Amino acid sequence: MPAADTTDRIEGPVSTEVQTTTYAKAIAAAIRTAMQDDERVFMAGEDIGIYGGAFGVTDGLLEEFGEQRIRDTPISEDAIVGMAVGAAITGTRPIVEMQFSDFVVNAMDPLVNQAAKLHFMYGGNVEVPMVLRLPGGAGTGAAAQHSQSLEAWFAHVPGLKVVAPSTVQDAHDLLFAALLDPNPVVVVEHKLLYKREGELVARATPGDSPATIGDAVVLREGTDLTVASYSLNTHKALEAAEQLAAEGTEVEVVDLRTLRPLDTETVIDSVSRTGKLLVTHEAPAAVGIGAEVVAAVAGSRAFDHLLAPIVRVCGRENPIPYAPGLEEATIPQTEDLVEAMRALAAEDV
Amino acid sequence: MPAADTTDRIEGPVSTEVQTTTYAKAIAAAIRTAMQDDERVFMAGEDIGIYGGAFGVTDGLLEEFGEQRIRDTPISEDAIVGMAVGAAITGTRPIVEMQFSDFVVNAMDPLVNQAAKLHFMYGGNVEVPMVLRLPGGAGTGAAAQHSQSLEAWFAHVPGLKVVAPSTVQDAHDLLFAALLDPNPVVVVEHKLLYKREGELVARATPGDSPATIGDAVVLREGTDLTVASYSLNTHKALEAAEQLAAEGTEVEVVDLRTLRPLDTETVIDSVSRTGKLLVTHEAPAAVGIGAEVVAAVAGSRAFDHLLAPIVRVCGRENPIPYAPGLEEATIPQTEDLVEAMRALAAEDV
Amino acid sequence: MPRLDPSEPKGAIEALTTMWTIRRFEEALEDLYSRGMLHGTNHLSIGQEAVAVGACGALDEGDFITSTHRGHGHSIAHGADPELMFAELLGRDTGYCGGRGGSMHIADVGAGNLGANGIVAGSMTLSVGAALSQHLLGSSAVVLCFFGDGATNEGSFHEALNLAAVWQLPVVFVCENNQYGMSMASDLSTAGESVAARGTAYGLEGVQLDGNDLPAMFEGVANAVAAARDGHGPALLEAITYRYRGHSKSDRNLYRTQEEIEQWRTERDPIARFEARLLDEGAVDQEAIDTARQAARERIRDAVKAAVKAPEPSVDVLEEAVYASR
Amino acid sequence: MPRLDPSEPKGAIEALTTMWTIRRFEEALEDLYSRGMLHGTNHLSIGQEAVAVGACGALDEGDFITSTHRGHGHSIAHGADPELMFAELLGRDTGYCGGRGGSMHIADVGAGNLGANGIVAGSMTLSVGAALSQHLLGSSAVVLCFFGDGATNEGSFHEALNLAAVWQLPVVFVCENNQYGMSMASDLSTAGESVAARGTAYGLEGVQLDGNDLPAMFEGVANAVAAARDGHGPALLEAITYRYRGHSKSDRNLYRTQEEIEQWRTERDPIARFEARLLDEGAVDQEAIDTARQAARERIRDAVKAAVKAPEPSVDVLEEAVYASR
Ligand SMILES: Cc1ncc(C[n+]2csc(CCOP(=O)(O)OP(=O)(O)O)c2C)c(N)n1
Ligand SMILES: Cc1ncc(C[n+]2csc(CCOP(=O)(O)OP(=O)(O)O)c2C)c(N)n1
Ligand SMILES: [Mg+2]
Ligand SMILES: [Mg+2]
Repeated sequence: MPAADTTDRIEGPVSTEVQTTTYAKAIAAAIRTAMQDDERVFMAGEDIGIYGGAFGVTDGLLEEFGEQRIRDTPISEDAIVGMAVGAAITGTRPIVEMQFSDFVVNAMDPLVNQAAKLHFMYGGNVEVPMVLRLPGGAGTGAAAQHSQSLEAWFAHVPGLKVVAPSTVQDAHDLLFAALLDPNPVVVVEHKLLYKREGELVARATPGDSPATIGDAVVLREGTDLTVASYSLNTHKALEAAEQLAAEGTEVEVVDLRTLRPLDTETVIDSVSRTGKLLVTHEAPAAVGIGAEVVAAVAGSRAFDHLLAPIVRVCGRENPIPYAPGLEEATIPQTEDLVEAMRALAAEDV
Repeated sequence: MPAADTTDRIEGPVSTEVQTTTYAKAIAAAIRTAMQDDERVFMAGEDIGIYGGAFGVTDGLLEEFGEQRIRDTPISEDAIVGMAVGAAITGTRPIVEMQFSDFVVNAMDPLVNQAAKLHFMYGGNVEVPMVLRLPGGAGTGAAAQHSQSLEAWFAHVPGLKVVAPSTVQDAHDLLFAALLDPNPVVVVEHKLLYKREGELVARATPGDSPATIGDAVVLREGTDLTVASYSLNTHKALEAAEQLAAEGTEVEVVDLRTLRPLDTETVIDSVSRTGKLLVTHEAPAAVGIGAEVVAAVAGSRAFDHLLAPIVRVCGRENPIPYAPGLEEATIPQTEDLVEAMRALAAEDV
Repeated sequence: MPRLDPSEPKGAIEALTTMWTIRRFEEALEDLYSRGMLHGTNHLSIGQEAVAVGACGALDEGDFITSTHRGHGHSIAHGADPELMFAELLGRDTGYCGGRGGSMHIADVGAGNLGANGIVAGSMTLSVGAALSQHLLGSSAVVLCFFGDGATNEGSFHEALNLAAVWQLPVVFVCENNQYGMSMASDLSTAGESVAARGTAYGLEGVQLDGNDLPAMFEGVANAVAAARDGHGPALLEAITYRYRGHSKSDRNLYRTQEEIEQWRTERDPIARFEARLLDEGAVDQEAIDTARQAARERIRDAVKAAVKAPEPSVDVLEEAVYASR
Repeated sequence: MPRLDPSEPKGAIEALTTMWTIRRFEEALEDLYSRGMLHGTNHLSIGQEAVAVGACGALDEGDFITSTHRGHGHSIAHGADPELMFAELLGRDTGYCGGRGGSMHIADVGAGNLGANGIVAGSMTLSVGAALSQHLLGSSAVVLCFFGDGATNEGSFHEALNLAAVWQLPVVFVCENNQYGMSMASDLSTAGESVAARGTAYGLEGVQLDGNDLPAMFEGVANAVAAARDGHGPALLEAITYRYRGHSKSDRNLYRTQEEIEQWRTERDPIARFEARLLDEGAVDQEAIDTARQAARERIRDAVKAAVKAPEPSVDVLEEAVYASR
């Protein structure tokens, strides 16, 4: 096996030494390793071949695995996802890249009525091991139809699992976890994370990934208040927490990582200690993931420890606008979090 | 104008005397009155003509208004809703009947990426006055692909309005409100409500409807705890409240009626008085409407009045099963509400 | 090699027996329904038996089918056990789906039946994926995809046929054109000359077959299956047939005349035609035909007897039923 | 009556000026982008100008168009003001959408431009509804629906064409076949002989047009528009053309050769061809052509100048911008 190299692309399998790379490359490395490890794994999506994917994630995979396993598709989201369901129930392991998460609107039947329900409806006589990658989120000036964060829909559907990694390592490890899972897993990827750098221990085989679907993690410990988030906003929360630390307020940051099933225990534990909760994500607040986190806490043993109303700092209730100023105002910025944390910390008890 | 009659079908416009009729006929009467009142109103959907609609709601409309305005469509949900959007922005007022709410998965692009966003994306230079009726819900043995309650998805989308009437009168009045609204309105109708009888004052013209989108209503006053619900579950909540009254517990029942924009004030007021909240709906709890109601209260001034953890009694986290026993166990029954209310009322303060 | 050969007596009797089994199965459902023993929705294919039996007979062991909301015939023709189907429709623990699916979701993936589907055209894109995985896994299995005339107006029909065609996958698309999509006459809802004519859009030469003529169905599908197996890609077949019963129980049949129904029943019934033909050709005698009918009747009677005795599923199964675990 | 008549000098010069205006508009966008003044995504139609100008010229006042993500040309050809388009692309308050929409959502509904659309094939079903409402309102307006070759593999294409055909609505579907859907060559992604051939599925006789030949585009669309207006239903036209620039800024053009691009540019450029033809025919002289070019250049220069001075939208607008109110 080739050892880890320092070239532009990570070749998998690789040694287990720590290296610095991007979120996109960590995903690519996981796909590569999984495809080398298991003949049944293949990819399908729009422009994932020679083009390398709209965000460059699959760059180089076509040359390495050929067009049988890296399949460029027509612009037919319904057929792409439906095809993946049919392939998954008959012995292969499809990974689908939806070019922008917004286009999944064209594939809701195969995802929700088929993939999510077949195992249950068929009395357990079938498994649907497929992975659907959804690049979403705002911040690129792509406007309302190319910037949505739709994860709340999928987290509402029994039969689906939803992960939303924020770190380079989790993007790598959770993709393996998704691939090894016998159920359909939606992977929420924020476009602005792709170029973000971080440390990665690239796994030699999917089985080496320690990640488990359904486990949140405390990325920063604190005693004054708890912040729960996922994907890009986890980083904004960490930045804001850093600023508050300078002011003497210790914020505990919980990275949810999985949105269905949601690891409410980790949040409840934290809030039981801090007594205050702030939830943040880019999607609009109304009936979003944050609402579920709040409801889980408000209905739990943590209720008795709550010292202040629970705060949500989420996207504005409007479509994502094109103009930079309007787009920025629509999604929660680190500064908004700093202010909200300050206010919550100041709530006298 | 023909006066109100006592025949099987309600002819609109009708006198304003109170009559007893079904939820389905109250909707039909509203459609009829609206079509007589405004030439621009038309209907489109699968089998809404000679067949009268899968649930009989449009029975008789074809004979009265002809096939130009009561349009049977091919089985093409994407085109039906997309067509409605195109018609709405060019001068007409489409009412679309989705045969089963579950099939809206095939029309998420025109609904979410087009109808919900055009007014905003086009800088306010267009209006999208369309109504989308969604017969949903379980209880008929139609299994997982014909029994879903998907309203949480739509309530998460800025640009859409969502109503979910529980009473015969509201089904009639809110349809008028939806038709007079210059925005796309999704009407959530539970199949089991169609045959349900209630009192109706049929409006002579749409403008006579007093209903406003965005207003919840307290259907039963109580001092011990607040129950918030909508659509079919409002009736289960009222039945359960009746039983608890016999035990000396006074339950206040709030019928949300509109799910977007949600009338959180009415719930917050009630909870501020009762100190306890239970939310119930048929859809799964995770990231459902109930989560938003809880989050709105937990983040409000009502927080200081909360005496116990907030309870959700919702559908189980599994697809709707076919077998009667399994289906019944999946959706909240009146008995489940009675028990949950009892437990919540008993929480010592 | 097709598993059935209706051109020789043994195969002919087998096909006849299966057609009778399907018809008796659905008549038994009507009976159970009228006796209040059957809840929920179901869709009967009485009158369309030759499509299912002819098409599935043209498959080989290891091939797959995807089916529709009107799928009882497809399942039986593909080898399903009527007892387990009744059990499913009766919501019993022993049913194909443990009572979780009902009529619209009967499946036996292990046996190559990828399932009925409650979504019109919902299984069409799945069939393409099943064919792709067989191709990737080096199997020579073919996928037979059933769908109705109404389904041809769904975007899924279009995307599935295009994808199967550009990837040259072994999917044989069989449209059961029973003239109506619920209450919509096919020619009112479907532009163009015919469903078969839509093949042009995908470079496929669509073929129309007499769906009420068993040998014709068998031969047409057998040819398409052979070509698909030999790597010549997908096929689009249109079987002309007719539904005798209403779309479902709520159907008042206002969109068609009794005469029309009667004409198809009396002049084009697939079972009667096949029996007459066999006698004409002297392939089999009346006694053999009576035995076949009798066998079907008894099989169904016994199946119902056994199914109604089966236990109902326990609510405890729900907790673990949503997600597969390794 | 078409609003343009390229067969006489005045109309020809008008068409030429509009083609130049579109090209200069998009070249100006490239310039703004390289100077870091333009953010977000946009898709250039340089090389496809004759499709937009020929097709929109065949419309009458009061007719509608629906457009795509590559819609600058459609908007300008339908009469949009470049200054307001620049303002929109620069995210200014004075833009067509007040800066909320950007390149992919430029619309002017009042003027009959129902909008660009960021969703491939997303405006196709809308065009059917616009045609239906005109029919119901007793108007004789026609809807011109632009879409790309890649869009023909979306289910929406299929459902829209079928619905327009069964309802016989006045929609003229114009496919801009520029050979690629992003990186996918049309013949790799699209089964069947051609996009035009897909008309058969809907009983439409699809027609191929040379999309780089302005008079041919104009005539082909004018005929379809006249027929649609006379109640003969929808039409499917396929304009063969070519995109010179990458799909969008991130495009490395790895899926095609420089030779291919160069060949289209040098041998089939729609503007150069039209100018040469006009001179050949002696319809206009070189001076008139130079004046046209000059006019376009100046119009664009002035438009940019004005647009960059426009104010940015205030965040306060967001609150009230989501829902229309009465
Ligand atoms: C996506 C979707 N739309 C609508 C329906 C409701 N529905 C069930 S069967 C049916 C008619 C289907 O017609 P066809 O495809 O011809 O099959 P047939 O019933 O004639 O066998 C309809 C409209 C559905 N189940 N799924
Ligand atoms: C539903 C949907 N799928 C995918 C995309 C991403 N996308 C934008 S343009 C494009 C290519 C479209 O090709 P074509 O229709 O030929 O138009 P062209 O770009 O060539 O003008 C793709 C894949 C999208 N915007 N919408
Ligand atoms: Mg049919
Ligand atoms: Mg193209």
